[in-house]
Amino acid sequence: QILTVSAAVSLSESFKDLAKVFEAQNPGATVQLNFGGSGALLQQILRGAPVDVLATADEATMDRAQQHQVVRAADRHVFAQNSLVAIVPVGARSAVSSLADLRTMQRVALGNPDSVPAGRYASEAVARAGLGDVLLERRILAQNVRQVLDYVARDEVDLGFVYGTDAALMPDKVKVAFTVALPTPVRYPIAVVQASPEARVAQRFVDLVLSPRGQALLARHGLRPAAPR
Amino acid sequence: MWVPLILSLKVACCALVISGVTGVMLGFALARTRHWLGHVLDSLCTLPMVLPPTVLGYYLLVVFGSKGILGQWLQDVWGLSLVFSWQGAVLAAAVVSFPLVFKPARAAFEAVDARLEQAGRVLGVGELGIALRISLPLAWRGILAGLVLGFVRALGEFGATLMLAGSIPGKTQTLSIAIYEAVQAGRDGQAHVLALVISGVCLVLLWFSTWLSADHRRRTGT
Amino acid sequence: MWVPLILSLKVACCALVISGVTGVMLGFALARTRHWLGHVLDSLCTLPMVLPPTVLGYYLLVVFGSKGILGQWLQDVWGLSLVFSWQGAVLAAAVVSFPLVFKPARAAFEAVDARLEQAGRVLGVGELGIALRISLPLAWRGILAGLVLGFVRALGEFGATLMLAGSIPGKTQTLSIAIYEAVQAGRDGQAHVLALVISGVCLVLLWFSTWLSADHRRRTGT
Amino acid sequence: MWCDLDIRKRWQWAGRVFELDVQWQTAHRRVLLMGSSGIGKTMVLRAIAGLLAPDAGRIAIDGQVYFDPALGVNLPIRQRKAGYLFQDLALFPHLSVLDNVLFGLRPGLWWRPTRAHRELALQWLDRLQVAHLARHRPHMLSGGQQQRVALARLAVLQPRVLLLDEPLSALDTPLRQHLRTEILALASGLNVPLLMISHDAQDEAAFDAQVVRLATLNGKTRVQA
Amino acid sequence: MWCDLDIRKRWQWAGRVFELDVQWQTAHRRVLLMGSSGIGKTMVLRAIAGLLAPDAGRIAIDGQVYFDPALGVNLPIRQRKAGYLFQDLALFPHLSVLDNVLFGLRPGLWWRPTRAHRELALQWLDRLQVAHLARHRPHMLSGGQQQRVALARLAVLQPRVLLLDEPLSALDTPLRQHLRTEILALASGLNVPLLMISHDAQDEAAFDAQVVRLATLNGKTRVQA
Ligand SMILES: Nc1ncnc2c1ncn2[C@@H]1O[C@H](COP(=O)(O)OP(=O)(O)OP(=O)(O)O)[C@@H](O)[C@H]1O
Ligand SMILES: Nc1ncnc2c1ncn2[C@@H]1O[C@H](COP(=O)(O)OP(=O)(O)OP(=O)(O)O)[C@@H](O)[C@H]1O
Ligand code: MOO
Ligand SMILES: [Mg+2]
Ligand SMILES: [Mg+2]
Repeated sequence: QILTVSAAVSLSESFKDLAKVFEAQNPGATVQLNFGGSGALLQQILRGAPVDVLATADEATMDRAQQHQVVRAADRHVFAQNSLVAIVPVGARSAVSSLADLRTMQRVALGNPDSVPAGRYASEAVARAGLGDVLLERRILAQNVRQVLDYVARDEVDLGFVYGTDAALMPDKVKVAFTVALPTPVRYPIAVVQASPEARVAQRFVDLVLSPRGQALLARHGLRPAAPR
Repeated sequence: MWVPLILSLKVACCALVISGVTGVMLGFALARTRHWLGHVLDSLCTLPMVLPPTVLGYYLLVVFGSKGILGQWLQDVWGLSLVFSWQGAVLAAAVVSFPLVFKPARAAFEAVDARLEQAGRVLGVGELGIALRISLPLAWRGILAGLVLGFVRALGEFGATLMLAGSIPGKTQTLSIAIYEAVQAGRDGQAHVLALVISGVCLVLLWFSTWLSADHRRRTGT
Repeated sequence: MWVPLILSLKVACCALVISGVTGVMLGFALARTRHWLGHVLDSLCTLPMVLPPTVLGYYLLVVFGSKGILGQWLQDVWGLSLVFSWQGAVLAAAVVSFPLVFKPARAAFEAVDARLEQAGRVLGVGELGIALRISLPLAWRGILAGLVLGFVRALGEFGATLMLAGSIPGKTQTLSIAIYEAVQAGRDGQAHVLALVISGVCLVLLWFSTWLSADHRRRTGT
Repeated sequence: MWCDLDIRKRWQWAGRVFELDVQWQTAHRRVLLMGSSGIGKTMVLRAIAGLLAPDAGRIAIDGQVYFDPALGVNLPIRQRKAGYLFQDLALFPHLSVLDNVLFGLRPGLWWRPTRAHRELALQWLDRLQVAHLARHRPHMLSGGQQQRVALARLAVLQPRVLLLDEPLSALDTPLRQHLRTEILALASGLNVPLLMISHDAQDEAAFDAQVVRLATLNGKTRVQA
Repeated sequence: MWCDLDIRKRWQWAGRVFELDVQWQTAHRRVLLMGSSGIGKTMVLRAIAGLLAPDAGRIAIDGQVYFDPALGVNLPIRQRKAGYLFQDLALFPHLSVLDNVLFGLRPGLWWRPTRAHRELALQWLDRLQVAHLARHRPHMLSGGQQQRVALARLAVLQPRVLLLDEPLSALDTPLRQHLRTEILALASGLNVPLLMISHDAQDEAAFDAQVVRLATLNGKTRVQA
């Protein structure tokens, strides 16, 4: 059987490993991975793409999938967590240790809250700290986390908000100033697509991701394991 | 690295065949009409270029997805599913490269000396013969320029492709998409290597095309 | 809606001026050389097209960012910062549209009857005069096709722009970026409206250009 | 009565009116069309060949109606089989001299010229003394050489009528003599009528031709009585 | 001795060799260049005008050296101020007849023609009987009309020498007579030498010209003794 798994781009490395393990465990099954922006993945499914498993980088997209009856609430599982961190260029002089230090910054990069989950978390956190206005005049909106990372790494902005996993990609160019406290942790949901003709096999893949073996694999790529079910 | 490269070349070649044949034919047809419908069609054909490729990809998905009008028809009649298939990538690349072939081809056909076409008719040759044996070789230079642009564009296309065909390694993940993903995933070294590979391949093809054009020039003395 | 539209038009027009002037000039120069360096330059100029715009944007950032070689120079000498400014959007759009202007222009210049240029020289007119008063008007059709493609591409460009200029509403958020963001955010209704707006504007401009070309044809009878 | 012409056509441009109103019928197989420059001689030939649609009138050649609005007839150019020599020659710049001559012999698309076609073409090029240029492109030829190639391009096609627009103008006197005999041989060999534009009074005697002279009458170009 | 020519040039293509080896000097101000078609007459004019670089030799007109490798001289085309009439005319298709004639009067880029320039151009168009076509484009003109426009385009420029490649070939006899006098008037008015290619024996007497005849000797094109 061929199993099609749509996963967010940020998961590409870890899911490639997971697919190999799955194929080894299930002889005869082939995993076909499809990567893209979480929003694009949902659009594809809505327009009839034959997808069996959907893994997104945020819960909002999965919520929308649920609204459109692409997935059932019961099939949703959080399989990984991430942290939100503020990063600065390695050579930055001024010490930054909390959101309050945003006032001393000139340019702050974050993902567009409308479409990038990391950006949404960041702007919510800033708003909760009562610094919404401060951010408004300094912010540079990026289309994805990677763009934020590049801006910081190239010293074009003074500070950026990214996931912990992203910050780990460029340890020689950016350093983590502080971790942003979030009321709910950043969670990565996965679900079997309702219309999947291979629901049983698909479920086995989800099970693998949630299994200790799968979680260990994810951890190797910097994702923290999900809180136990 | 070889798999995406070969896939890219396959997709770009197929797309070029489609947009090349249709673009040159439409360019020829519209160069010969002064009907206002010609203007409208011309503008409509160029329109896909103005949309961000991702958005174009979204509309392609709407139309050619298995829930879309044309998508359903293709599925029913030809058993062809464009979503998540390399044929989808070809469609996306063809739509994107079409105006690049069509516009210069039309301009080149319009610049052909009408007297020579008339001379061909006087010699008893039919319209198809005139088109293929006079207009086409005389418009060759402009058409080649368009084909080169179209091919390079098709090779580099990823926004619309990603939306319609997805990014399935070994199946629809073209080199451009692989570069994009490598950048996204922070694998910069890999991204640079892939960018160098595609640039290199492209340079060879471009160099070949300019050589072709120069050689043609040398032979006709024009 | 009006702010991004006007910004888009401003950026596209500036980009077109840059890529139009340089593209036509280089097309003219390379049409006249047979040196192998001409081939190389030609290929290099077309190369940006093959890279995914986002990746191109990344490389532009490397070169023109405040830490980049050219970026630093621009900053020091002209006090110009391209990152996060509309000038950066212009640069991105110009780089992307350049090959679309250059290639057809070169082909059109090569197709100009060399005898007529010789006739101009015999009449005592200098090289610049020949270029502007003979070659340019005779190559007009192909050049116009390239300019149209370049303009539409500049209007639709968003990948490289987004990277270099960012997406600052009212400052660097062009219409294409706005459409892209609307689609990303799932605001489909808004995306459709914006796509319609840009398509409409584009159609008007395209229609104007085909009319210009047809009118020119009518007047010269070619 | 091979030639039954009634061509009416009116142009108006930039305040200038040009009007063609030419009627003539003749049974003489060789006709010389004369008249001052710009009077409309080329126009008449173009109308017969089908490159110009008259506003009204009638064109019949050798009994075949080419153009007659009353009958609703307007034969497409390529069905007229007119051996029309363009005043400005219109050789195909992208083809060699030989391929120019072979062009009309290959009405099909992919049909390759046979050895017989090649020989016919080379034979005509030889008769017109340009066989040594067969592999050259038109731009490498002198004016008179181009003129002869254009003539060869028609000669091989067995046209129904020869319409020659100043075919001898760029030739020196001995060559002109030679070509006259070749043209005569072609016309009588194919047994087709010949209508030729010329400014050379010697052509009249050489071709034993009837002369039709165009002139301006009441602002219109007409056949001089 | 206005004309001191020594032109050597060799082409080889597709197994055919063409070699030009022309030397002549003359003080006669009007020279008629004759010879059979394809002999190299146009080539000689092109070499003088600078459109063709000889392999070796020397070209001097009216004391001005145009080409002399020994002196390292090869005057650029536009500095030769040669009034060269192309055999195939080479009118600018995108310009009206009037603008064609004004073309060389505007050596600058943006400099607009003055009223005097316009009048000069129209006057020459009138003398050549094509003034009524001033606003037409070349493609709307008959062959003879185009020829006269091309002549007017040179006439207004006050060239140093007139190099006319069959300027009368497409004209009827009365008009040819008229143009002969106009060309003579132009040459003597500017007091410049005239070198003209012609196939018409009558030109010799009409222009009171010296005839230089080209012929093939030992496979090379040379001046006939
Ligand atoms: N497209 C056009 N629009 C307006 N007038 C035209 C057009 N084409 C030709 N004419 C005019 O028609 C007239 C007849 O032209 P034609 O070529 O038949 O002359 P001709 O008798 O062949 O002269 P020549 O001996 O000089 O070749 C000319 O005066 C020309 O100006
Ligand atoms: N580019 C070229 N390559 C090879 N041969 C050429 C080239 N251009 C011209 N020739 C040859 O040079 C010879 C001289 O040509 P030219 O035009 O001077 O003849 P001409 O004396 O003016 O004849 P005509 O009276 O027919 O105009 C011709 O035989 C021609 O084939
Ligand atoms: O695909 Mo993402 O990780 O939502 O930018
Ligand atoms: Mg004529
Ligand atoms: Mg000649």
